[in-house]
Amino acid sequence: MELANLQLTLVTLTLASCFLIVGGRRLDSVIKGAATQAVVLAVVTGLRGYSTGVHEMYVAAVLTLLIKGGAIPFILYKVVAKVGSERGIKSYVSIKMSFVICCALVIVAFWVSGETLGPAAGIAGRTVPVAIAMMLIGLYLMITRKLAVNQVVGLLIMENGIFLAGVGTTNGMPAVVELGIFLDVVVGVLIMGILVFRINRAFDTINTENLRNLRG
Amino acid sequence: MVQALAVSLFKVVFLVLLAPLLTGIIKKTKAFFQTRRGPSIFQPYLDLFKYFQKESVISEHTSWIFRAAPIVFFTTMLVAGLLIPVVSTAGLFNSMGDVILIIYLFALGRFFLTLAGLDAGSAFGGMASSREMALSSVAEPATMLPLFSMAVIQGTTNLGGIIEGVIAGGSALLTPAHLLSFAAFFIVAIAETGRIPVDNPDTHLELTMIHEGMLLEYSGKPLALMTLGASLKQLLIFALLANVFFPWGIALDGSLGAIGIAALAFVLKVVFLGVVMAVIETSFAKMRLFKVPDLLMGSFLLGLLGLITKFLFRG
Amino acid sequence: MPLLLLSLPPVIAVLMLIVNKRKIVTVLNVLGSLSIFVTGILVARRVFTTGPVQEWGQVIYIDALGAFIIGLISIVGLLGALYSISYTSHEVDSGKVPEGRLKWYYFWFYIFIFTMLAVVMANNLGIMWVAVEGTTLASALLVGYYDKHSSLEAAWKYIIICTVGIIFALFGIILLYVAAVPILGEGSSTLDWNNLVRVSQQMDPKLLKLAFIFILVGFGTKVGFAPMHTWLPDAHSQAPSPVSAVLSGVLLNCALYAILRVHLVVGKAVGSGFSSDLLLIFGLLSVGVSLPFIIVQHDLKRLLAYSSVEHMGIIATAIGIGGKLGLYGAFLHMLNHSLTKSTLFFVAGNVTQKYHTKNIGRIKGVIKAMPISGPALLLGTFAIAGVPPFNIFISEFTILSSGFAQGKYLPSGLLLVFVTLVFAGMVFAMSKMALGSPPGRVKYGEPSRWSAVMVLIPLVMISVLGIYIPGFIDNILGQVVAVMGGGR
Amino acid sequence: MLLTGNSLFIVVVGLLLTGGLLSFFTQSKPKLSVALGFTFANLAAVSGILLGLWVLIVGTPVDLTLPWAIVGQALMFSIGPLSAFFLTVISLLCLAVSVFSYGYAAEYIGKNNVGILGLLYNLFIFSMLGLVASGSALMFLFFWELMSLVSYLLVVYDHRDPKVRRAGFIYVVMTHIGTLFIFLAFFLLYQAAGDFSFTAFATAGHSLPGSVKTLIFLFVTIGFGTKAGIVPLHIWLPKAHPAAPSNVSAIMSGVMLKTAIYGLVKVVFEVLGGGPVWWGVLILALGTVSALMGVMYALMEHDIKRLLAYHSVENIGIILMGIGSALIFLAYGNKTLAVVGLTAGLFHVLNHALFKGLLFLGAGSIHFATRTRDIEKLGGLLKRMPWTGLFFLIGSLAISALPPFNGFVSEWLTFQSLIMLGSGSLGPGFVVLGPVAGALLALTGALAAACFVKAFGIQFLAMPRSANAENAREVPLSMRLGMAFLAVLCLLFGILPGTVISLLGTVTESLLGTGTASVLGGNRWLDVVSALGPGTVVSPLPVLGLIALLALVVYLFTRWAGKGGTVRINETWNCGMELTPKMEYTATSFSKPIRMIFKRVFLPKREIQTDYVLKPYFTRSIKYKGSIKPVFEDVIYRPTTQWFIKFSNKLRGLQSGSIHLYLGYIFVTLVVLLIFAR
Repeated sequence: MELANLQLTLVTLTLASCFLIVGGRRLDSVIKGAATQAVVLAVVTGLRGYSTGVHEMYVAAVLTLLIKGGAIPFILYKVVAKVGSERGIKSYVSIKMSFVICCALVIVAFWVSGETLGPAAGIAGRTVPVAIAMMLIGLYLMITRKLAVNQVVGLLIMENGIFLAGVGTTNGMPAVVELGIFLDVVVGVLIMGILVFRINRAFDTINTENLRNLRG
Repeated sequence: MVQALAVSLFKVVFLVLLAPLLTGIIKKTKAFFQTRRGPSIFQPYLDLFKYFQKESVISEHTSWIFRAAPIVFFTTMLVAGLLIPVVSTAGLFNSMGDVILIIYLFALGRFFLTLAGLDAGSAFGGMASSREMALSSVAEPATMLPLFSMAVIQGTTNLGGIIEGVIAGGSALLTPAHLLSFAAFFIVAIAETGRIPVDNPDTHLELTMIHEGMLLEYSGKPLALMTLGASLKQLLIFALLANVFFPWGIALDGSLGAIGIAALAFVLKVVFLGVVMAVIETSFAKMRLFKVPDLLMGSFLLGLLGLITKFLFRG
Repeated sequence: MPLLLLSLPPVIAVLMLIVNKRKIVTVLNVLGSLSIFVTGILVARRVFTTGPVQEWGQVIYIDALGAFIIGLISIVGLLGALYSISYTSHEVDSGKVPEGRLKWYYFWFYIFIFTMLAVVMANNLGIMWVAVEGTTLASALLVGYYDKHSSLEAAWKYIIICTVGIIFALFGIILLYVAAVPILGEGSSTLDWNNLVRVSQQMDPKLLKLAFIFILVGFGTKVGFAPMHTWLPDAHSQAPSPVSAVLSGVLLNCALYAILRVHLVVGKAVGSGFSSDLLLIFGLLSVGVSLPFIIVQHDLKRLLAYSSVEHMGIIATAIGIGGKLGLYGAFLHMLNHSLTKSTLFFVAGNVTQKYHTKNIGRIKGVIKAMPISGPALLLGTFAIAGVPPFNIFISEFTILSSGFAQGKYLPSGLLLVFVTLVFAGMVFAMSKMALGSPPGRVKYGEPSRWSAVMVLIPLVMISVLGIYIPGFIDNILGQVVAVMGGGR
Repeated sequence: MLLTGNSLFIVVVGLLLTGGLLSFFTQSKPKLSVALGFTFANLAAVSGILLGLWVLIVGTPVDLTLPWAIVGQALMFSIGPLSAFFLTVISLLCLAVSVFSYGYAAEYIGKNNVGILGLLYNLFIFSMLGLVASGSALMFLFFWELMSLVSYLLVVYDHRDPKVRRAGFIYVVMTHIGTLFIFLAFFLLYQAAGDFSFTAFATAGHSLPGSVKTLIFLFVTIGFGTKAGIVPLHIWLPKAHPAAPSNVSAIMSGVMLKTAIYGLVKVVFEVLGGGPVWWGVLILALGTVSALMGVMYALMEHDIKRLLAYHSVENIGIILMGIGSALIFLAYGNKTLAVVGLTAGLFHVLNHALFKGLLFLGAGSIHFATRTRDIEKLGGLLKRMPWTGLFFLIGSLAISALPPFNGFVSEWLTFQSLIMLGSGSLGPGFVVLGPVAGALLALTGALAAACFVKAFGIQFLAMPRSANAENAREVPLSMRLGMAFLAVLCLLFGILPGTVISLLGTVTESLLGTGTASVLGGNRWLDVVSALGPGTVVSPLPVLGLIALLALVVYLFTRWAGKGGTVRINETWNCGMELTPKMEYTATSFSKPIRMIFKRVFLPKREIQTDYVLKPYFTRSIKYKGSIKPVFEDVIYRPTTQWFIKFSNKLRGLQSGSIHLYLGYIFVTLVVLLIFAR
């Protein structure tokens, strides 16, 4: 029982770490937030593995820790360092307002998914709303943040949400799938990194607000 | 068959001979009302004779159309004359065509007449042709509607049939529909015969003339044909007016006595119409060109009214 | 055989990186694309003659639907690869792209083909998802191939928007998994499509509905359903023309294929109304939204891209309308659209290489300037707008007649109106380019003989298909319809 | 029989396709290409005439099913009497035009690719023949669209002129929008019939509920009306027809428009089996308005081909008047009277094809000889091109419905059916409606005559108004032959209408169940009668005989009588001044009285710019600019398209380029769907 409670706490903590990212005022703190979230996620995964006895989950936990907690933040740091000038986040919506909206999104998520899984769903019943909330928050970040790197972080949050859903609702996705997804994430971020470099080189900024030439 | 042919031949000759006389009578009557002595009523014959003695001068710009037009114009009037029952409904050619064909024969003649007006290249001819076509176009529905109205009542567009129907109808004839149609067609007749207030047949003043403008380049024999054709047309329209709406006196067969009476009746009717026309001509001033369509519109409305009353009185 | 098909593209891709000379690259490209084409057709043929193929345990599963898409990939892939020969060498010769990048072009091209094949052949929905994401990643670099401002922008939008979309799809698949676990138990085979479709009636409909929504939005982004289509005109217009053809011609179909797989599962459980109606709505919305952009478009390739949005909308509408005839029309339309759009993108490639612009207002008199591409531009436009004697007329006619026959007046009527108005927009733009006198700077002739031939091949195909549908295609479509539950 | 209808049809199609391809592949040798293309078209046209007559006379329909099916739909041709009639009309005109084209196409050698012209020309004929021969709606629509496509390509054949491109665009779009309605109608029928064959349509169509029937009727009226060019859907017509090469305009105007009439008759009579009275009244009203507006706008034109195009609007109107009255009679169950109206309409279809074809070929010849279509620049051509002039005159007389040409007979029948509306005891309203429609038809006819006095008079008579006209030469023999053929037919069918009317018997038999025997007089070949009343007859041949005889008599009499008769050639009297071409009456001035009379319709505008040397007495120059307001464009079309484009431009803002907005769309979609699913 205690284990379940611990898990729930950690799941909630994952959601909370989103707000860490939403509240970050500088790019590096945003990236740090993402890394933190990945660590928490890794712990959740590990615990799930322990509680369900599915050992593949340990692999997933380690991978999460290494890739999302280590490699990707590292890449992003590098990008930010190379790109240089713009360190502060640029947002269409003020951080205070963002907090309010993200809270609203969390409520929407719980409302939408509450009935679908039913009260008996146990831990799954808690993680799905959290997952949906994280996806919405991630998307919200992508919509409101102007800098390319910040958008990648939003994407990461969304991906973490999915991952959480996968871990929380099932006893782990099939291993092949899991591996594939990890691979995709890494390649995806890599390619995005490449593109951010190229964009910076071409436009002298990673502010995606300037990418508005293709219209109509 | 032979008798019918004879009636028709008589009719043609009769019409051709009568046509200039009618013109002469109208002129004389007008002169009377204008307190002039005026030319003799036989003057048109003399004019025609004179034209036949003259050489004709033809413009260097003209084509064969100019030469063919008088013959076509005159011939179409002759054919129309053959188709219209003038003295008898038993003519050989009466059943070859109906009122629509007659109106379109007029149109055929007019087509060549107006082309001839354009052929010499003078602006007068062109202007006259243009006006002729414009006015006759507007007159066309006003012409057709009263005739259609009669056709609808009698159930045929054949003139002989209409006339026989009207005679058979007898006293029941004087319906408002009939009279209104007559009035409508009378107005059209003024326009079609080129009389004041629509056109002035006596003037060669460029700015007012219509019919005469088209003949400006003609001389000699072609002019004679054109003039005679115009007179013939006038007579034919009077004949329509007289025989379609007031056909009494017309012979229903080919017997000699009936035809004699019919010819007399016809002459009387036509001369009466001619006098009325002359009275109208002297009592009105010529209208401005662009007022004429209003007049014709009025005629059309009269015809329409006739139709509507027919529809009302049918119960 | 399927394994061979799947392994051929990556091998060729890697070989591309090894070789260096342009000539060898070309030869390799020809041989590679031909071999993929032949294998693909053979695989498809096997499926159509002997029924669904399973291989490598249950990992690979190809039924008639999959085989049909494999056929499309083979054909359009071959056309694209062959057209690339003249297109890329012209780009290199005219100095737009350094020669060294050529091999990367082909590398990503074949990886792209590989990912698409993987989408179709994967039995496991999870793997399918991975493959779909893979198509985005592979093609993103092809979109950004030119390294210009605009192409980078397009690539960035492409990758971000599609990745976001695809994450939703993943969530949908997880929900599907959650729904399936109580019946099938845990393990990788639970997400196998053939298992899912078998037990679909026992799954929790509520969960399935939620799953379908996420998957529809997710993969729908990739298909180009409005209003998630926004990346599409950017990406398609900025990619090199052969790639645009493959993007429009098959990538969108692959994404739609992914939706259809789930649609089949969900349809059986929830009652077909739910997912069909959603497809219908998104289909019509796509057609409708693309309309104004087609009417007032200034960019040749964007025009074609919006036309793709429109046509994917038509296909979705057709599937939504359903019925044997509707489904038949839908897949016929898929084939027709792939071929016709390839023609037009090849033409657009030739035209842009000739006129050095994609701006419709600056292109004039193509018919006079280019003896083959010019008429092809005009005819292709009429073909894509649904005029006989071209094939799209037949499929649109089929779709609409199915819609009316079922009494679905509103969607069918709307579709008809939209298609008619799109016609006006397409013809306006295209006739502006095709007709008139070419500007003096443009010299007479095609960019190369090869590029002209590559326009003619699909053009002939769409003309023939417009008046005659060979028995084997009819048979194939019948089998696909059967898979889609339309009965035979 | 060796030569069955089936094989004849295959021969026709084969010839056309072969001719087109041969012409296309020999494009590097233009002369050969022209010869091949048009020879095959000629052969096909001859075979087409044979085929059509064969079906009309023998009476057995030709049925042919292609050996393959598309989407489960059998591809079949079925040539019944109605199809056969239209097939004959199309073939007849195409024969004349193809002969004409040998010479005419020479104009394009060296300028344009004549191989393409040959290909498209043959395909065009092919599509029209295929259309009327179609046995199913799928085939019909296929050929319908093919016809639109090919004719569009022909319209833009000379596409270097921006006006041509614009005309082509308007044409193809309007046609396509019209087609939309045809699609709707056919799909509704398909829903009821479960099959696309016209036989199935007819079975299902007769028993449809009234509301669906009405819907179908309205759809086909709009759909086919667009192609036929009824007002106000006609605006493409005066733009597209002048843009095409003249031989193509002849076919477009002469027979392509008729395919729409074919479709309308086919659906309304054969498939739906007639309907309520107001259908007929609607068609009649549309016909009357089109006829009047068409001829009025024609009068205001001085581009000869635009003028002719507007006359097509007029004549389609006349055809519809006949068909409309037939529909009214049918609604009252009076098939004997309906036959007259239908015969009138169909006969006019043939007649219009002949004389409009002739006139367009004439216009083509004039353009060939003078390089201009502006009649204000012409004049005096009759002396320079006597044959063309004669043929054009015959065409003008025929289109003005003057006896003894063919136009008169069909218009006469139309008049008769309109009068019968009034006397046929159909209810009181028709007593007024019928004759009034008749009177308006008379107005139309008179205006048409005015228009052709202008067209012929200004172009062919008096003095040339430009050097082009001055130096005109008669056109080559082939062109004259093509025109002569049509001119002869115009006269032939005018004096022997019985030939056509008896052939039409099979058609009315199949549509109404009653033959045309009642329209033929006792003297089968001489008379046309209407069912109106006793003696309502017209006998064109005797009338012609009479005219000829009397003309001869008059001519001889004038030669013989009187002393005069010497002819002197001299200049035209011009108030003593020398006459120059600048003083001649122009087309614009010729039509001015009509412009003024109907100024409420035309809304004429004029601008006069006077440049003074010394105000206000001495002018240096006066510039006169007159125009009429294109009401339909200004009121209906321009505002609609402008609104649509504005709207589209606004919507383009959706794709603003901002990735954040795009992501927002996804976000909103997802949220909406989630709520929707709950």
